[in-house]
Amino acid sequence: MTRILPKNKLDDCIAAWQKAGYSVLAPVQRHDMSSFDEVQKASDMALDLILTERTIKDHFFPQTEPLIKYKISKHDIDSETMTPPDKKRIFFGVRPCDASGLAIDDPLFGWDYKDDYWFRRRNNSVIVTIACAEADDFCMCTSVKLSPDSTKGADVMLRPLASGNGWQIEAVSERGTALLDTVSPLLQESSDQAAPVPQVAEKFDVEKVMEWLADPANFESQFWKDISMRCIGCGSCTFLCPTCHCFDIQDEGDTYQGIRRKNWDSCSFALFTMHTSGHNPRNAQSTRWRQRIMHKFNYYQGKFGVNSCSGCGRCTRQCPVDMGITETLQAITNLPR
Amino acid sequence: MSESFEPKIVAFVCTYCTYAGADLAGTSRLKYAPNVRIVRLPCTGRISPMFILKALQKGADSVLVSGCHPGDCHFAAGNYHARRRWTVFRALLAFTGIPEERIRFSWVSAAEGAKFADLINEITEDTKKLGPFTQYQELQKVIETQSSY
Amino acid sequence: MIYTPFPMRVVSKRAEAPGVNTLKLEFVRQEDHEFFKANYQTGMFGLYGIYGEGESTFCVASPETRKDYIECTFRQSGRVTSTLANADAGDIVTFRGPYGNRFPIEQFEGKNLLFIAGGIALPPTRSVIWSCLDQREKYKDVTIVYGARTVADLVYKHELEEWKQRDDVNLVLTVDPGGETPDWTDHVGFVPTVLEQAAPSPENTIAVLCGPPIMIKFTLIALEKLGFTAENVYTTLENRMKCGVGKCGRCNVGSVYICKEGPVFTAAEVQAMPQADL
Amino acid sequence: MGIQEQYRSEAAALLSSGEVKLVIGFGPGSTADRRRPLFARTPEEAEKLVLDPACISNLTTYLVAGGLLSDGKKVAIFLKPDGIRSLNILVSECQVKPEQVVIFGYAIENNEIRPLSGRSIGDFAEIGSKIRTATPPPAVQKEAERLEAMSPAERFEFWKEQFSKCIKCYACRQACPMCYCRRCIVDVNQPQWVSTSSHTLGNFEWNLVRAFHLAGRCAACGACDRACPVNIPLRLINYRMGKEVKEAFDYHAGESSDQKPVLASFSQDDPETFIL
Amino acid sequence: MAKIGVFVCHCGENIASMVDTATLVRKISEHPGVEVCTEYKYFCSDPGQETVKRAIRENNLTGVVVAACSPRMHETTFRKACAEAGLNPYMLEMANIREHCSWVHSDKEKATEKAIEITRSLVEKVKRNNDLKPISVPVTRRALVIGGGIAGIQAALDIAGAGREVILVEREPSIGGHMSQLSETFPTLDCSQCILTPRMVEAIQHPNIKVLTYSEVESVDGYIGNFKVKIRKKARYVDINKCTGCGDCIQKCPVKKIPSEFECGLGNRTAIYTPFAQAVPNVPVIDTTRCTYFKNGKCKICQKTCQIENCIDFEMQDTFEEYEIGAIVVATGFQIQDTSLYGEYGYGKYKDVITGLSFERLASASGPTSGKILRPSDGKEPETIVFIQCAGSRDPSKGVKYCSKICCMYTAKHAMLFAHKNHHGRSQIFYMDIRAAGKGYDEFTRRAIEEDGAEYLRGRVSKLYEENGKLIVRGVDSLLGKPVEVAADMVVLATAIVPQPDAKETAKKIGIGYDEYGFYNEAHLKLRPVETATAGIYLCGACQSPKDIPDSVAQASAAAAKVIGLFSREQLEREPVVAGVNDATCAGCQGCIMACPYNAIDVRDINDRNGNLIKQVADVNPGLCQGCGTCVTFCRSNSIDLAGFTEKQIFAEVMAL
Repeated sequence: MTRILPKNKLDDCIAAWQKAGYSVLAPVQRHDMSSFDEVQKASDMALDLILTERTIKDHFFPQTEPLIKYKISKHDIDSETMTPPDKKRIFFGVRPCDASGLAIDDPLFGWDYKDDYWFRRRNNSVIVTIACAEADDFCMCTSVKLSPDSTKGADVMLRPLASGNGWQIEAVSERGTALLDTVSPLLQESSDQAAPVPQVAEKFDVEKVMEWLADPANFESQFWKDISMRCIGCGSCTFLCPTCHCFDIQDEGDTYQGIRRKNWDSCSFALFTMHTSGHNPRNAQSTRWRQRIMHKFNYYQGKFGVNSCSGCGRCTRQCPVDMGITETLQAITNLPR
Repeated sequence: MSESFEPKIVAFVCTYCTYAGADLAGTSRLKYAPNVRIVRLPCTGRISPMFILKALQKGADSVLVSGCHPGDCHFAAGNYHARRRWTVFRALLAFTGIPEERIRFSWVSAAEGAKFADLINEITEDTKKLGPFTQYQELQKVIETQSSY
Repeated sequence: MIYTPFPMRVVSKRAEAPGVNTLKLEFVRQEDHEFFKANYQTGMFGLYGIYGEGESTFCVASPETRKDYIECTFRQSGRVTSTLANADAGDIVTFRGPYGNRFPIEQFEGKNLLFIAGGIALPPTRSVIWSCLDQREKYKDVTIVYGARTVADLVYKHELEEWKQRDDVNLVLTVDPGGETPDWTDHVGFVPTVLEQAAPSPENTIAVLCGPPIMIKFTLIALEKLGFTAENVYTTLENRMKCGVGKCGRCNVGSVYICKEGPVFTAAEVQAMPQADL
Repeated sequence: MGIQEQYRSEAAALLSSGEVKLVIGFGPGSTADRRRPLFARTPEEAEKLVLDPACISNLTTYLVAGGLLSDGKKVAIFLKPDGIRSLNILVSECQVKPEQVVIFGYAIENNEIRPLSGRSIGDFAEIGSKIRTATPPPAVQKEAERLEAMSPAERFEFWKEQFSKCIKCYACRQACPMCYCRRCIVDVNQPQWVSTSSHTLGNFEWNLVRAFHLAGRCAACGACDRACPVNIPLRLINYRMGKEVKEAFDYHAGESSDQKPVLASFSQDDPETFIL
Repeated sequence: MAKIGVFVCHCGENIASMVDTATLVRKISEHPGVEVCTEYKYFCSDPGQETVKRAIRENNLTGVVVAACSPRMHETTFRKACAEAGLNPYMLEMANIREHCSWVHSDKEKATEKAIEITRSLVEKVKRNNDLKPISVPVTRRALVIGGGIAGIQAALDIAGAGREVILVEREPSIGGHMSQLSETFPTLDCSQCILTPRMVEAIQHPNIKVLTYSEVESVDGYIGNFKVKIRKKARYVDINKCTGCGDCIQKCPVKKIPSEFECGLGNRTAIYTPFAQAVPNVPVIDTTRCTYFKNGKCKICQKTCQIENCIDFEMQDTFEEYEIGAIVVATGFQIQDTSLYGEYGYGKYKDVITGLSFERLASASGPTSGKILRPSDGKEPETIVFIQCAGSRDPSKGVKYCSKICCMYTAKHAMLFAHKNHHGRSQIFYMDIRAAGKGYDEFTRRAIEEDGAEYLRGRVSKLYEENGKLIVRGVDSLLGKPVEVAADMVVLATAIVPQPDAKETAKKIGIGYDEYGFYNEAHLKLRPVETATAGIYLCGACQSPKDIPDSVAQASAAAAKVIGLFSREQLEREPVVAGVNDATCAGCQGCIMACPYNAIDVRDINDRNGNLIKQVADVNPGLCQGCGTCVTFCRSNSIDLAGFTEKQIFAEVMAL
């Protein structure tokens, strides 16, 4: 017997959580795009999506975030540090890869200097992961040693029932336990079996890849140029990546006032590393793509003991020129040793 | 909209015709609404669509772009180039829902002080009827809060 | 909060060379000053800013022995530096830092010191130089080799004069061929060449080397010829940075975040980085 | 021999004779229905070229990227009519020298590939002349008409929702053959005309500026629309701009390779009904 | 940061009465970067300017904003003051709080608010102004005069007389213009030819004047001091250097019945012809539309007649000559209005309804009737002539709202000439007003009435028809309030003066402005009447507005004086408001090159050290650039900017509003 959340109790569940002061965010399909957004009822949710086009990263590390509001006057500058709203949030229906992404980024944002913006949001949020019932050609969680039912990054884990009537529900963190307490009357004990976890084929051998990347001799390999030749240098793979975290800080305003903002930036962009002198350490698209792969599968690992990829496959799924991590790592795997 | 709404109108004008026309309105002591702020450019050819967007961002309720009549451009053809740009830009704004009535274009020569005064009065009146351009101004306000869900 | 800077008041501005200025900044708030005093060590950098324009990264050019103020020297190039260059005494700017690691000068104690700098890279070196000169007794011979493209491009001219006068400092000044003026009495030649001519002994010597990449490259060769080991040569790296605290990803080179694990590295550490990305 | 095989062997021949340094075509993609750009430098690589109705990208983007043509050597490229149109514009804007480009032309009709005869841009004058009478894709036209029938406030709301999704990844720009600027206006920070932040206002500015910059220069290939990871219907706005220059100035972008840019030219009789 | 001085001028009461200057000063003083802000009654006065200068020196100001009148008024004044105080003169902006504010508003609070915003926005602009240096351009001391009528001739002679070279271009085969068609001239009644011909001869013989007849300006490029002018010399088919002007060819030409343009169709000419006997140069041209050889490929009688070998050359082509020119005088003259517009006056229907210009030819001793006034229809001497003034002029329905200025005078002259030639003759003149302002003019018209019996009838003619060989002219005498009917033998219409039919095209070619009719625009009607808005191009004669000979000549000398003044310098200083290209970011699309109205932008190669081409970029020639900024707006990557109106400046100005 396991605890289940029946589908028909989901509305009550949302209501209970809202009553407890939470906003509930879930996958929604709005204006021709799927993302996480606030919902009021179960029917607002698009839980059947394999994966939302946008990641939940958006809600922890938003594409643009006000940091400081300033007012310029003649002899003084008034500045006011802005903070994210102190709002409790539940992310319902997060896929394991997205949830893992948050866990992957935690050490980076907490490394020595704590990024308050990230952690305030992290602390306010409860992640309710739903294990995948389906996968598509681009999913590659298993290749990065995760799985369609990984609990990494989750507070509460849901597994869809084979009957389709609900989910097995399980708290996997203290925060999760506390959350379930708020809705315990709505949960039932049941012997319903969970639906089988989809088979996601391993597309590359991450160990082999890491080994190849770690060899300094390969840094200047022709491989990088060949593999990235068709890269057009947009930032869509980085911006839709659940773990990419690069950003820029910009002031925006008029003569009298403005806001200093933290905006997404991308290592794909030529300007990312361009010095004002005009010197650019990474002046070719191949060097930028190399940086992205190296950062994810070598540097990050070395620093934080984890690869900066959760296998969601978005990079390939939406790439305008059908590139992506999978292709590159597959190619590395298949390189003659 | 309230009676006391005083629209903000930003005018981008060429120095040889419309600016001089506005000077003539001044020397002729013609009275017109005080809602307009004039930005002087050498020629309508210098007036970039970006100016209009920034004026809107700064809270303009209407924007006026004005220069020499066709054939009269001090720079021979700046206004012809400008006219093409405006045609295209105007269509673009209209298609994205920025009302055409808020972006006005005119030819005012150095001799048309009265036309300038009338034009400003007319735009002021029309804009009062349209009310503040809240749609666009909201976008500016939202900047502070967006992303903070 | 993490990205909130300290307000700083400009005390004075000094023109160093064409397009290069030094600002002397003092703290507006006591608590910021306390924080700085508790944390600043030579080699660290900060983000200097002006609201409305943004922030720009450069080193703290003043030594850790003088913490009442911050001096920074920068070349005017982008949006922020152009505005900072226009700052005058009394203006408010911002500072975020001090960030990064430091020159381990206590490990330099009892050793000879060789400072080598080129052009606008004297400021980070100068911070170490003064940190050491202010406790002169702890170190043995001090040699400073400094070169610039032209005489006009030499920065801190008044301090160069001061070092020249001191008998406990051996100052070797040079300008690139063609950059000399008629009354120039010091060396003419590129830094690596002049360094080789000066031939400082590697024995018990720490070298601190700062300069543009091309100069570093050839100076390292010269140092190697002179018998210095890469472990005894320190340098600073200056990459584009935005956050200064190891988050924004910009200064990541190889496994290193320059802003957190740098900017001070030994030549050996630098050589271990992927050279193509520097 | 099918068209794919014919082009393959011709491409291989061009490469082995050294006439071209590179062939830009299509190869198999990551899934059965995807095709990806393929760069063949050797006759062997040319054998991997694929040409079928899934080859819809406009590859001219690569001609203006990374100084590909700066060595003066020739490149062969697979182009549909919209690509040829783009190439016309790039030639007229001095970005590509026509003699450096060998074209493998094809059209997709009724889900079949039809070869277009000719190998140099001059051979495709007919493609250009057809632009005048070509009808836009019905879906685009219909959606544009739906929008135009709305009130301005409704239209504004529509675009506000669409633009609010924009994340400023610049996939639209990077995918577009016409966005060849060395420094995009959005990367100009003195002054910062277009804010780099992807809040809705900044997104409005960016998308309006890009649409304006493409007015009279868009070959309607749809690359931006397809590239957009958040599904903003960019094609609509570009279509509307194309319609405007067509109706107001009888200008048809990419009609020939010696057109003057619509916004760098004028006629004294240009319409001005809206000017007071 | 910046140290800006703001000087708020009261302009007496002009500003201070409507703008609360104290509030303005207070608010602006609080603006970041404003070091000094003071007010004063008249900053343009000497003590006012001294205040500005002192403030600049004492505070090391980096920029100045004078909140006062229009920059068109006193920008130069204050720029000079800045320069005198050691500040770059381009670090000044004028905040126009008079013409654009105090004079046009009546709500003091709102006017003050507006003045504050105007001033603030210019403070932000001036913070981003750059030190600019005026551009020096060399002056080519050679003038081009377009049009060889009396105005053009006068201007050419004056400039040549000052020792400068002149190219005088005339599109007709001879110089002389309309004046050569006139019989006598008012108010002195001296013979037009007699006073004109010597000047024509002087012009063609002048060592400094190169007369190009039967030639037209093809294109004008460049700018003041440095124009490049291309001139098309139309094929004359007669070698101007060989022809002796013997006239044998004209005599022998078999095509003799071509209505002469010079004689207003009242006389004939041949296919090879000179327009009139005193033509300068006295070299014929062949009218290829009428010449038998050009029509049928046979004839060449003229060539056979000509005693000089190869003088007549049927293969002759148009040729082009290019000149470097420093200044241009436009004297392209006028035409008379197309009389077919006057159905009610029967022109074209009745042979004896003629224009004033035709009457000149009839009255001219060298004219078709050798100076006898005869009816075109039957060659009889008319007894009664009706003159109709304002035929077209001052008639908006005919598209001419203006007064043609010369008609009153020449009609009086015509009446007098008629009276002198036909002592029984009767002149009846329908007029609206008699406009006779000018030295000796009113006396002249009085003489026509009092001594020569001209009968003036005030009123308009409503109908004109033929009856029993007489032209019946019906009108209303508005002074008597009665209908009038006159049986006339001849009717002379004082047709309106209009611009040349191709005046607008010519203006566009030259690069000057024109009014709604096509008369050329002067830079300022009162203060700069002979200058155009385009530097280095001047106007004289009737191309600017209808004028009589004295006015045309006076204006010609004035234009010449301007040219001579310009040519007194070797270098010219120009406003440094010019565009510049950022090589690093220019994508080389060349759109700016196509957009530039002055062809001031070119392509420049950027090569690497080994001379290999890296890319091509746009390159602005600051000498040619006039600073309109059209290129800046075109440039998608913001790689061109305009000094004085940079993107940064405008951005700051807008963001401060």
